[in-house]
Order: sequence, then C-alpha cells, then structure tokens
Amino acid sequence: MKLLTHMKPWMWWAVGGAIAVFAALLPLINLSIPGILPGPTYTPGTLQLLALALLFSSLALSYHLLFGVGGMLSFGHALYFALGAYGLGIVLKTTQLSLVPAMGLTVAAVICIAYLLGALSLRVTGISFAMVTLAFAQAGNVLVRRNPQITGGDEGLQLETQNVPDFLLGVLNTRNLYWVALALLIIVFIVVALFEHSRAGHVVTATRENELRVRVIGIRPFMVKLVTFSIASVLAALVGMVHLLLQSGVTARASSADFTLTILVIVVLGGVGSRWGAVVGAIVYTLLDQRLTALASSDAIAGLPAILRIPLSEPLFILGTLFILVVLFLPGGIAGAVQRMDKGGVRRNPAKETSSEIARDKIEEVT
Amino acid sequence: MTAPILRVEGLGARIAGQQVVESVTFEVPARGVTALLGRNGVGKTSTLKGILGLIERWGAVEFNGERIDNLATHRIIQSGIGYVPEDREVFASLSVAENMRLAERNGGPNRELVDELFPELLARAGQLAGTLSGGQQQMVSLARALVNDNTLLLIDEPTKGLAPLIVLDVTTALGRAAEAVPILLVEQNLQVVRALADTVVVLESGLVVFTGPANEFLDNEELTTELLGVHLTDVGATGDNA
Amino acid sequence: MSARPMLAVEHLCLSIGGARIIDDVTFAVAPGEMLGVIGPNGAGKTTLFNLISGLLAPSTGTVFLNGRDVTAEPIHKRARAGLGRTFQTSSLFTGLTATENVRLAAQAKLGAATSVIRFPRRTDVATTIANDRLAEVGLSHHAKTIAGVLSHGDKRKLEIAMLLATDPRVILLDEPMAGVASGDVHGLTDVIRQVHASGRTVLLVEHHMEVVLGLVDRVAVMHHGELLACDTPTVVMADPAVQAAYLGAPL
Amino acid sequence: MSTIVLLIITGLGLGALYFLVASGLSLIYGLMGVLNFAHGSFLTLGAFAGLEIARRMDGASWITLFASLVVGAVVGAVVAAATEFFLIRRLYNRHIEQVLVTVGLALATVALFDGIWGTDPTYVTGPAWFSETTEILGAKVPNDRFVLIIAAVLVLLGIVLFLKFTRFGLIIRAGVENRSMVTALGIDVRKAFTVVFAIGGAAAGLGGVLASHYFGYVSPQLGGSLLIFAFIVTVIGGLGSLAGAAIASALVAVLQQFANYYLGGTGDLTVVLLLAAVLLIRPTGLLGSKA
Amino acid sequence: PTSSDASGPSTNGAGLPAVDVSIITSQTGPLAAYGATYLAGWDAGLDYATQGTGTVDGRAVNVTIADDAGDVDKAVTAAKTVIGQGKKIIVGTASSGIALALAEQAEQNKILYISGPAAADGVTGINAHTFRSGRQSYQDVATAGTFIGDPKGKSILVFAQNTAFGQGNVAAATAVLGAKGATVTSLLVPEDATEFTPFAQQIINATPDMVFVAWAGATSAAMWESLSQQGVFDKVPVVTGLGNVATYGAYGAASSKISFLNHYFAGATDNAVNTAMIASLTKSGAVADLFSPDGFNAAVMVVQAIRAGGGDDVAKMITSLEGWTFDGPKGSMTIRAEDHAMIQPMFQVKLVADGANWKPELVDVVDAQVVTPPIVQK
Ligand SMILES: Nc1ncnc2c1ncn2[C@@H]1O[C@H](COP(=O)(O)OP(=O)(O)OP(=O)(O)O)[C@@H](O)[C@H]1O
Ligand SMILES: Nc1ncnc2c1ncn2[C@@H]1O[C@H](COP(=O)(O)OP(=O)(O)OP(=O)(O)O)[C@@H](O)[C@H]1O
Ligand SMILES: [Mg+2]
Ligand SMILES: [Mg+2]
Repeated sequence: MKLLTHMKPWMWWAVGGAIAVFAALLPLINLSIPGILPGPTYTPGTLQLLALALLFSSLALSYHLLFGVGGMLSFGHALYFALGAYGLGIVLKTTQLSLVPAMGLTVAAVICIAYLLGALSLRVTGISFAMVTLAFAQAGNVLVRRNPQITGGDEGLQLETQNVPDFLLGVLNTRNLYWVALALLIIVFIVVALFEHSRAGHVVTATRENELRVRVIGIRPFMVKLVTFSIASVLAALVGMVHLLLQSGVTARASSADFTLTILVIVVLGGVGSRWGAVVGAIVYTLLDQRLTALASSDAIAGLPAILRIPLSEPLFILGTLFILVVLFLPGGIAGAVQRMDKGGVRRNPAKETSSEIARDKIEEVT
Repeated sequence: MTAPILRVEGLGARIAGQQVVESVTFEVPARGVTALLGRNGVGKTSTLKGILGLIERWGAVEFNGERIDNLATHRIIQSGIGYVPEDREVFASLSVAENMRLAERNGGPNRELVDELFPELLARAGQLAGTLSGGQQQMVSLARALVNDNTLLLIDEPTKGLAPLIVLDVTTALGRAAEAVPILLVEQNLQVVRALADTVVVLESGLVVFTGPANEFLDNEELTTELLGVHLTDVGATGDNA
Repeated sequence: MSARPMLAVEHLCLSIGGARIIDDVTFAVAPGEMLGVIGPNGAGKTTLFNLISGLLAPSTGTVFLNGRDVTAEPIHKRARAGLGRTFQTSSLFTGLTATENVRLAAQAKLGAATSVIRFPRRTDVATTIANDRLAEVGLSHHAKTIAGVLSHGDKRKLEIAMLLATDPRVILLDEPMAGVASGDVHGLTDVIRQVHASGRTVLLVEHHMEVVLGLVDRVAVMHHGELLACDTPTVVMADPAVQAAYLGAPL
Repeated sequence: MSTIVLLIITGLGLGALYFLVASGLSLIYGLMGVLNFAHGSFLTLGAFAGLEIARRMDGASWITLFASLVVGAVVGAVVAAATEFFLIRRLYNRHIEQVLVTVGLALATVALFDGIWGTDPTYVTGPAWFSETTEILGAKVPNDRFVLIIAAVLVLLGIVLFLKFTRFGLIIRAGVENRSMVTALGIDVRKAFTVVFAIGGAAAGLGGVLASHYFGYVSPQLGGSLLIFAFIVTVIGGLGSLAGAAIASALVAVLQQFANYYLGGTGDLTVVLLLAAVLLIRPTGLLGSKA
Repeated sequence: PTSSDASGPSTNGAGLPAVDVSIITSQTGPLAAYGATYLAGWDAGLDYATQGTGTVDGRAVNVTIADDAGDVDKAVTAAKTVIGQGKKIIVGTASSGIALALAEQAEQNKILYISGPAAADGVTGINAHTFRSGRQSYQDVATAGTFIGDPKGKSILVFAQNTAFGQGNVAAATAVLGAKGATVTSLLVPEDATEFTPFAQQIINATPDMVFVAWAGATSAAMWESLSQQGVFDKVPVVTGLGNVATYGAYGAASSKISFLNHYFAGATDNAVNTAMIASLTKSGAVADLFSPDGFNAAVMVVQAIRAGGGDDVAKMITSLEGWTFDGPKGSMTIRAEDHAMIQPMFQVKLVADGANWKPELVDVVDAQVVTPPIVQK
C-alpha cells in the first residue's frame, strides 16, 4: 500500500478539511473513547482536554516552523508563549481594553520583543543559538517569578474576567473555547503551510542547509531567519493568549525551559519536519500526559509489587521511557513510522527521498 | 597464478537508506596495483567503504581466503588492510607524530620505510596536521596506511587536488609501496593509472563492466571512450609538455 | 592595461596567529579576461578567493570590484554586485534537489527571493533558468535528485550550475576539475570557456594544467602566500622557478 | 577585604561544583556532539549512592565520606557507561536523537528517583570538620569549599593527563574530529565513547556526593538544578573545551557571588547577561574552536 | 482510589443521592509529600465528622481524588472535568498557584471550593465561593512577631526567597509588624541560589534586632548551614516557621538556636479532636504532620456544608460555613464571615535533641486573636 505517497496535495487538504469539520462537530455529538478520553466528547472535562491538545498542536506547529523548517533549535520558545499569556493577562488586568484590542496590543508588544531578542540571538547559530535562547527564556522566567506584584510570581496570574465576553467563561462554555482553539489551530496550520511554500520559506530552508552558500548567491540569511523567528514567536504568543482564556490564568511554568523541552518532545514524537506530525504528536502527548496521571494513581498499579509499582506510579517515568522508546525505535517519530508503513519494503527512488528525512539528517548537523 | 588477496562477490551497499552499490564482483590479485575506475558517482568510493564496512553492505567479501563481510571495520583493518580515504582525513588537531602513533599497530613495523619515503613528515613531527598543506596531508594519510604490516592497501583518489609536483611524489611513493603490498587504487588521473596499474576494474552504475590488464584497457581507445568518456592520449597531449 | 580593471586587489595581506598566509598580493584583472591562479598546495589560492569574496577580512589591503572598494562589504553585497564563486569542496544545499539549489540562486539574482507572499511556480522564470543551467553542465537527469546524495563529481557540476544561475560578472572558480571524472573534464572545460566567451571575467584556480593552459589569458603563480609571477602562460611555464616549485617533470 | 576573600573562595567552591558537572558534559559533547541532558541524573544518582553508604556506615566519619565518594563515582561511571552502551550507541551519528534520548532519560530518572527516595530532600551530615570554617584574612571560609576546589582541580588534572598521555586519550581526541576515520585505522572507537561517558559519569557522581555535602541534602532535583549552570559554563568556556569549562566555571561562580552580594541578589541574571555577552562578542566561547 | 470517569451523582441504598466531593491535590510531583499528609488528614477528618459512617444525614460522601502533580494545567482540567460532571464541592491543593486557579473556577462555575494547605494570603477574600482549611502567610508572620515582645522601634529583617511566597511574607511582615512600629527591611535571595555565604554576611552587616526567615524548599539546609558558619545566631535572634517532619533535620547545628513558629505538629495541642485524629491516622499507618489538620478540617467543613446544603445547594453550603466555629485538632477554628479567613491559634516551638534526631517541643500557644489577619475589603 502506497496510499500516502500517491496522494496529490489537494487530497491532503481535502482530508485535512474533513478532519477539521469532524473536530468542529465533536462537542455536539456523544462519542466516548474509554481509557483515552475522560468522558463523552460533549462533556466539559473532555472538551477542556481536547482544547488543550489543540493548543499544544498549534504551539508545536509554531515550533515546527522554527526548528523543522528553519533549523533554529531554540530552547526558549516557551518565552513567547508566556509573553502572549502574561501579556494579555496583564493588559486585561491593568487597562480597560476589551478582549480583542487587548490581544492586538499584546501581539504588537510580542512582535517588538521577538524582533529584538531574535536579532540578538540570531547572531549565533547551532548549539550556541540554543543556549542564548535558553538564557533569554531563563531570564524571562526569573523576571516572572521575582515580580509577583505584576505577574503573580510562582502563584501565577489569574485572568481578569471583567472584559472577557461571557461566552468564553465558565465550564459550560468550554466548548466555545474548544472551538476557538480549533480555529486557532487551523489558522496556524495554514499560515505555516503558506510560509513553507513561499520564497522566503524556501530561502530559510536553504539557510538551514548551508548558510554560507545563501550568502554567496547574494541573499542575506539573517533577515529571513529573523522573519521566521518572529512569525513563530507571534504564533506561539497567540497560543499563549488562548491558553490564558482556557485555563483562566497562567503560571510561571509557561516560561520555563522545561516547557520548551516539552514542545521539543512533542515535535520529535510527531516527526521533525512534518506539519501534521507536529499536530498528531501534540495530541498524543497531551492525552498521554493527562491520562498517565490518572493511570499512575489507579488501583491497578497500587496493587503491584514495589519494583513495578514505584516506577509505574510516576507518570513522568512512563512518559520519559515511552519517549526514549520512540526515539530509539521510531526514527522520524509518528510521521516517519506512517511513511515507512506506507512505503512497505520497497526500495526508494533517490529522487523521492522525503524532505522530512533529509531535514532530520540536516538538523543533526546543527546540534 | 596465485590466489587473489581479495575477492568481492555480489557486493551491495547502502548509505542513509539508499542503495549506492548494486552488485559488484571482482578480484584483487596478490601482487601489484589494481585500479578501480569509473565516472563520477558510479560507486568507487562506496565500494571501498563497503569492503571495509564503513557503510551498510551485503554480499561476500573474502580477504586472504577468510570472509570479512560480517566483521566490524576495526576488525577488518586489524586483519591487515590499510585504507587511505578519498579526502585524506587526517586528524587536524593532532600532531603529525600523534596521527602516526594512532595508526600504528603492533609498534608500527614499517616505520623506517615510511621515514625514508616521506622525510618531510619526520621534520614536521610536532606540527599539527591541520596546518599542513594538502600534499603533506596526503603524505600523512598514506604513511598511516604504510606504517603497518598490511597485506592489502585500499587507496581512494590519492592525487585529487594535488599540485603536479606532488602528484609525481605520491605516484613514486605508491609505486614503491606496491612492490611490497598489493594495492586496490581508485584514481581519476589516467596518467597515474598508466604509471602504476597492472589490472583495471571498471564500474558503471554500481556494476562491474570491465576487468582486465591495465595496458590492454588503456590502449583500447574504443573501450576507454565508452566507459570513461576519454582516451589517455587526449588528455595527455597538453600534459606531456608540462 | 588601459580599461578600468574589473577586479583588483592591492597590497592584500592576511596573517593568522602570526603566520603570513597572504603576503602583499597585488594584481588586476581586466573585464572579460580569464586569469589562471596556480601554485603548490598551501600556497594561499583558496585564501585569496576567500578574501576577494568576503569570507575572510584581510589584515591589510584593499579589494576593488569594478573600480569600487568593497573591502568592508559583506558577502551577500559583493555577490549582488556581480561576484560569484564556487568552493574547493562543494558547498550546496544538501537537503534540497538539484533544481531547487539552482532555482534559489536564480531567485537571488531576480530579486524578491525572501518574499513571504510570493510562491515559486513550476513555470516561472527562475525554474526555467534552473533547468537551462542544469542542462548546460549535463545534470538534467539529476534535476530531482537531492544534492546531498550526488557523487563528488556531480556536486562539482551542480556548483557551477548554481554559479551560472546568479549570472555574475566576475567568477572565481576554485579547482572546478578536482575529482571530476576524466571523461567529463572536456565538457566542463567547454562550459567554462563559454561562460568566459560571453564576456565574463574569470579567475580560475586549478591543478589540472591542461585545462588551465587551454583556457586562460594570463597565469598568476602563488607560492608561500606571495605572488611569484603573473604573465602569459608561455612565459610562466618557461620560468624555471615555477617548474621547480610547482610543475616538476612529466610522468 | 574579608568579604571579598570570602566571596572569591566560596565562589571558587561553587565553581568547582559547576566544573565537576561541566567537565563530563564538555567531554561528552566534545567527542560525541551530544549535549547530555541526563548528566544531572548521573550526579543525583551518585549522591543517592553516597547517601545509602552513609546510612549504612557512621555518617560523620571520614572513612564513610571516602567510601561514599568512591561509590558515588563508581555508580556514576557505571550508569553513564550503561547509558552510552544501551541508548546512545544505538543512535550512532544521529545527534539530535541522542540528545533527545538523554532528555527522555532525564525525565524518566528524576521521576524514578521521586518514586524511590521520595520528593522530600534527605538531609546529609558529613564529618564535623566539613561544616566548620577556617579563617583566611578574616573571612570564615566553610571547609567543604576547599575539598570541592581540590576535587575539581584533581579531576581537571586527571582528565587532562589522561587525554594527553594515554592511548585512549589519543583515540578520544582523534574521535572528536572524525569518528569513522578512527575505525578505519583499526581502532574500536566505541570503546572510547563508553570510556568517555564513564569518565564524565564518574566526575558527575563524585560531584553528586560532594554536592550533597555542600547543599546538606539529596533530592531528585539536585542534579537538574546544577545542570543548567553547567550548560552555561560549558558554552561560555567553549563547547568541548575542558580548560574553557574550568575557567568559565570559576568566572561564572565568582561573578555570581559578587552580583548576589553587591547587586541585590541578581547573580543568576548577571550570569545570563554574561552568557549573552560572551556569545555575541565571541560566539565560539572563551576557548572554543568550533562554532 | 480515583474514579474520575464516574459521571453524575450516584445513589446509595437508602435512596438519598450521594454527595460527590472532589479532592484535587498533589499525589506526585514536588508537593506530593504535602498531598499525602493532607489526604491522610482528610480521611481521618471524614471518619471523625461522620462518626465512621461515611454518610451525612443518610447521604453517602463519594470522594474522588485527582492528582494535580503540582501543575496548574492538570488541576484546571481536573476541575473542569468534575464540574462538568455536576460536582459541586472541590477541596485541596498544596500549591498556592493552583489554589488561586481553582478559586477562579469556583467563582466562574458557582461551586464550593475549600483550599488547603496552600498558604497564599490572596486566597482569603478572593471570592464568595472559596474557603480555606489551613493557615495563611499572614498568620505565620504574625506569630513570628510574637517572639520580639513589643515591636515598637525594633528593626526586623525578613530573609526570604525572591518568590511570591517570600515576597508575600515580606509584605505580611511589613503589614503586621510595621503597623506596630517596627522597621521592617528585607533581604531577598534568588530562588535558584545555592551559595548563601554572601547573604549570611549581609544579615550580619545589617545588624537587625530580629531576623525572620521565610523559606521553602530543599535549599534550606545549605542556607541554615551558611548562617551557622558565619555566626549569624551569635549576633541576632532568628525566627522561622517549622515545616513538616521531613525538614526537622534541615537546621543542623542551628536547630537549638532558632525560635520556631508553627502551624501544627503532633504534640502541639492536647485536646480530644487532636487525640482522635492522631489515633485515626495511626490506625491507617500515617503520622500526624504539618498539614494533617488542613485535610482534617476540610473534611469537617465539607460535612457541615452538606448538612446545611445537602450537597448541591451551593449558596446554603456557603452560608452554613460563614461565621462557623468548630473544634479542630489545633483547637477552636472560626471561619470569618467577611472574607473566609480561618481564624486559628498558632504555636511557638523549639527543637530539642532526640538521640541523633531533633523533635519539636511546644513553647507557647499563640492566641488566635493575636494573629488574626485584617479583613480583606472587597
Ligand atoms: N551520503 C550519501 N547519501 C546518499 N547517497 C550517497 C551518499 N554519498 C554518495 N552517495 C551516492 O552514492 C553513489 C556512489 O557514490 P561514490 O562516492 O561511491 O561514487 P564515486 O564513484 O566514488 O564517485 P566520484 O568519482 O565522484 O568520487 C553516488 O551516485 C552518490 O549519489
Ligand atoms: N585558520 C588557519 N590557521 C592556520 N593556517 C591556516 C589557516 N587557514 C589556512 N591556513 C594555511 O594557509 C595556507 C594557505 O591555504 P590555502 O587553502 O589558501 O591553500 P591553497 O593554495 O588553496 O592550497 P590547495 O591547492 O591545497 O587548495 C596553508 O598553508 C594553510 O595551512
Ligand atoms: Mg569517490
Ligand atoms: Mg585551495
């Protein structure tokens, strides 16, 4: 079976559209997947979880743009997510702006900051770039934790609901938030796809491959990298804003290096260089992350002998181990595995070498 | 006719999941230089790497009558094969002496021979290999293979990128080495091939298309033009007055 | 030389860690001229190219491109001003196809290469240019091959195709024949000859003497970072110093 | 004056701790191009191993301390070698995947330590001399800082001598540059990788036991909290450069002390600024060669 | 025992619908130890308040536990899940960040939320739907203030981590002791700092009359050692809060020189409720610890609320708690009607050697009125 290889681009979009429509209908139907979803799809708890998964998908896509497309291994992407969430939270708290203008103001601020920090960090590449972004994010994290008057410190910032429309508040309206998250994912997906196919997208891919060569043909890679960095940052900030609404608040963890690592884990799980891989990876990750916590404290595990019980009752242990197994045995993540299954054992034509595999090889050189 | 030192049968090889050698079969006689020829990208380098297990490979490789196609690279080398890679690959941050020390097995029995062949290296023992000129690096690369008691040398384009004067030096050195050890040589410079090779093996898209005595092949205009796209006298014309 | 030189370097010096790698090099190349640069390994030829194209900054000295001092300009500005080069060890976008490699170069020349809104099309000018250049160097059959998996020799050819796609006025070729199969040397020599014939200025570093002698107007000889001689091939080849340092006796 | 002396010596002590983590990181990165996120776990495990020894012996005696240092180093080395052998080696030449495996390992092991030893810190006591102070130019310097500094210097010397004068060292330095060529010279380079991991793990395990005395406790988070500074030190020093890591460790820690004292506790922000500044001015780090 | 997939209120044999109570707290993650103490306390409290029946007026109390792992996202998801299932009562969490997020959910969705043991002052008076079952930072600080006699004219240095918790303590100290005429200054230390010698020096240089240390987390051992080494205790009296049993060993050489304020330890009180709680804990293999009363009191409060509101009339449940006074393990507890502050006694404690270990000994009980936080104005 070589279904996927033979699909034309429009077919991909058609399938994607169908999935989007189905996802949009979920809150209206009664679908139960025991063990995976906490309840039927119309219930707020389940919608909350699904909305989180969609937001992580968007975030993973923004990171895909940065890392998978642009080859910029950032350890500080969480900073922009946090900027969006904290920015909107602070604007809502300190001004009388209503939601949409407040978001606009936040985006404007994020663009400035991303542009500035991007311009600084992009002076270096590879692991050094990773470390500078880590350092900036770490500084952001420290500033958040040290200024509780503004940010709530490690207790977090609560959403000021006064200027947020009622249909986005309360558990019963979770499905509205779910739709907002879905819409955001669709927008982010389209933006990322269009960018990848634009000339700038090609140049940034080429820059990832060989920066010096880009200069020698007469293009300054810095600008196009900065543009990519800024777009990815703004997308992350948008996700942060919707996350603020969904969670009615934000905490310092959102700006931590751990959170960036989480995004990295998601992108790898899905398959570096693959758009839909990032989306699927995020959904799988979120479900695992939430459900493993339930599993860890379940009776089934409490009854096991200590040597099994201790590791299995730690969700992060299971997640970490699973992640290692994926990296070891599923090169190219979920997307890679699906592609291999699709191709079966047939020997590949060199001309059809998939760009995601090449991307992976290349990115190895970055680190 | 003595038994061949190396027999390659149905060798295939893959790089990064992609097949680059189809099925190569040939023998390297136990004396003299065997040249492995072919156009760009036909798989010469990959054949050498496949023999050494530096890339994923399959098929049978027999060295000195023993199968070596299942061994790890370092074991194959230890069994008596010296390798000079396509791009010299000296350790730039190690000194010349350290490069040599790393390569020596069992105390480096041919130390004297190497010192005699490349006195230049003795003089530069303390210099970092990375600061050597291309030709000197090529000497280090050759010396690393010659210093051990090998029963076969695999040498990949030793004259690539070298100035004419150095090409002469390297050719001379190889000629002397060949008196003691059989060599499998990949080379684009047909003058060098003519000067050294006894036998040629010609590859085309991962398959052997010709095997035979070197002179016979090089003198056969039709064959060389068909398989290599050139005949020696064509290129030699201007080269001779140099 | 009466016409304004297309490319000139004056008193160019480069020292790294106390070592003089380029030592007071001065020469000029007229528009449309082809200058061969030869010299032993380690003489400083590649380094000279790096200084001219902006990969390295000289310790002292000046680089003029078409009469303009470009010593302080970054690589991409010099490239846009019409300076193109190839690399001694091929430098490509190894994850992109051959066509994509050349098309990027063509786009850079056409402008708007970094537009977020414009999308490359199968039929646009850049793609046409890319296909033509690939045909020119004989790589059409590899148009869709990922550059990273091309063989050594094919990479050299792709490198030249990319160079041609940027339509430069001054071309620096660093050992274009190194590793190219002997059967392809002629074809590639013809490509270079045509490039030159269309009025471009060319600097050629090459150890393949037949190729050099068959192409160039003048030959510059470098040794230990210095310019030993710069004259017509006949004069240079007859120079005993050059013979001793570089050529040696025929095989 | 006494304040400055105190700040410098305690800074060097802290720097010594950074270096014990960073030396292994730097060595592993240098040879294998792997940024080892699990390095903190090697340290934590070494500390727990030392703790278990101390629990079984008389915690306050010097013999116990020595035993726990040895055991910590050995456990660190064994676990690191096993990591290389079972996880990293399988991903030959796939650097990003190797880094990711270490990320996964870090996640999993910290959770596992949580499960085994609990999330609460376990307090550690060493020989009484450790928590006493020695007066130098009026500054009361805690004695364990001297031990840390001496240990770090010994580790630095040990590794440098090892790399310079042993055949393994030669193999490792060559392997840093070009692994496959080392195999093509008939050398089993994988053994060298395992050795490098083991050395790095031993330094981390040793650092773990010392850190547990320095902090006064062991917890599953112990290694992770040091790791980020070790990363910063490794980058500032120049990736893969041991001497660079040593200089940067001292520099970063002393700077941190001074900023904490004189600039209102802004030590960590100052370190971030230093990192940014170093990378912008000298992207390869203080002694780094590779970009 | 979780059953997060149970939907809707279940019924017991008697016919009256059972009442669902959802506990959200840390079973894993950095605060897991606090979570465990709280849960054990809850079980003891429920046992006590229902006389071992587990039912209130014939209604079974159906408890589900969700693990927040110290992560706000997980806690909010868990809250939305149970609220979506129609549950009206949520209790718990040791993390102040999570408590504030859950308070927000409680208000948005009109349910009853009883936080604890999270200490943030911000939870008090945050909204009508939120209560607390434990103490708050203000009460800690006010207790610290009782060590100094009349604060007037005294200089007090707050030595804390630069976090919300630390800054909260500084603010509380300024409010409590500053109002009584003391000069309050602060020395804030980065949360990630590992080397405390410079800060110990700064404490000495500042020459205050008293140092109040507000510290959380593992670095405390190193911090105390630095203070000992630099001789802080020889120069200034030092006061701090005594944490859970696991931290008794953290003070090292300084143990006997520190004056401790304390929320609760097993020997703090001698009353029937405490005896009952400890007995119940012992029976189930747990030990009484710092936050046992928080779980215990939460259960007592929930039972009271169910009695009044039947488990689904949130308004009635809230009114039944406002102004209510009951006896808890710490003594008499009063839920202040205006802002739901939990008015309770606090303790002065010292550590005494107990073989190789240290154990707390009660010095004095601080009357609830002495440490009452000011009413939060809405
Ligand atoms: N890293 C690689 N990944 C995938 N394919 C490769 C790789 N390296 C080489 N190849 C492919 O393998 C084939 C054989 O390459 P090889 O280097 O063996 O050729 P060669 O005969 O040595 O050519 P040349 O004369 O140019 O050196 C080529 O067609 C090339 O496309
Ligand atoms: N970074 C550096 N540090 C020290 N020496 C250097 C450095 N870069 C180049 N060199 C030295 O400068 C000299 C000139 O090198 P260059 O690459 O320009 O030679 P070349 O003429 O191109 O030789 P080839 O024909 O072998 O390509 C060489 O001796 C080289 O070792
Ligand atoms: Mg080759
Ligand atoms: Mg050169």
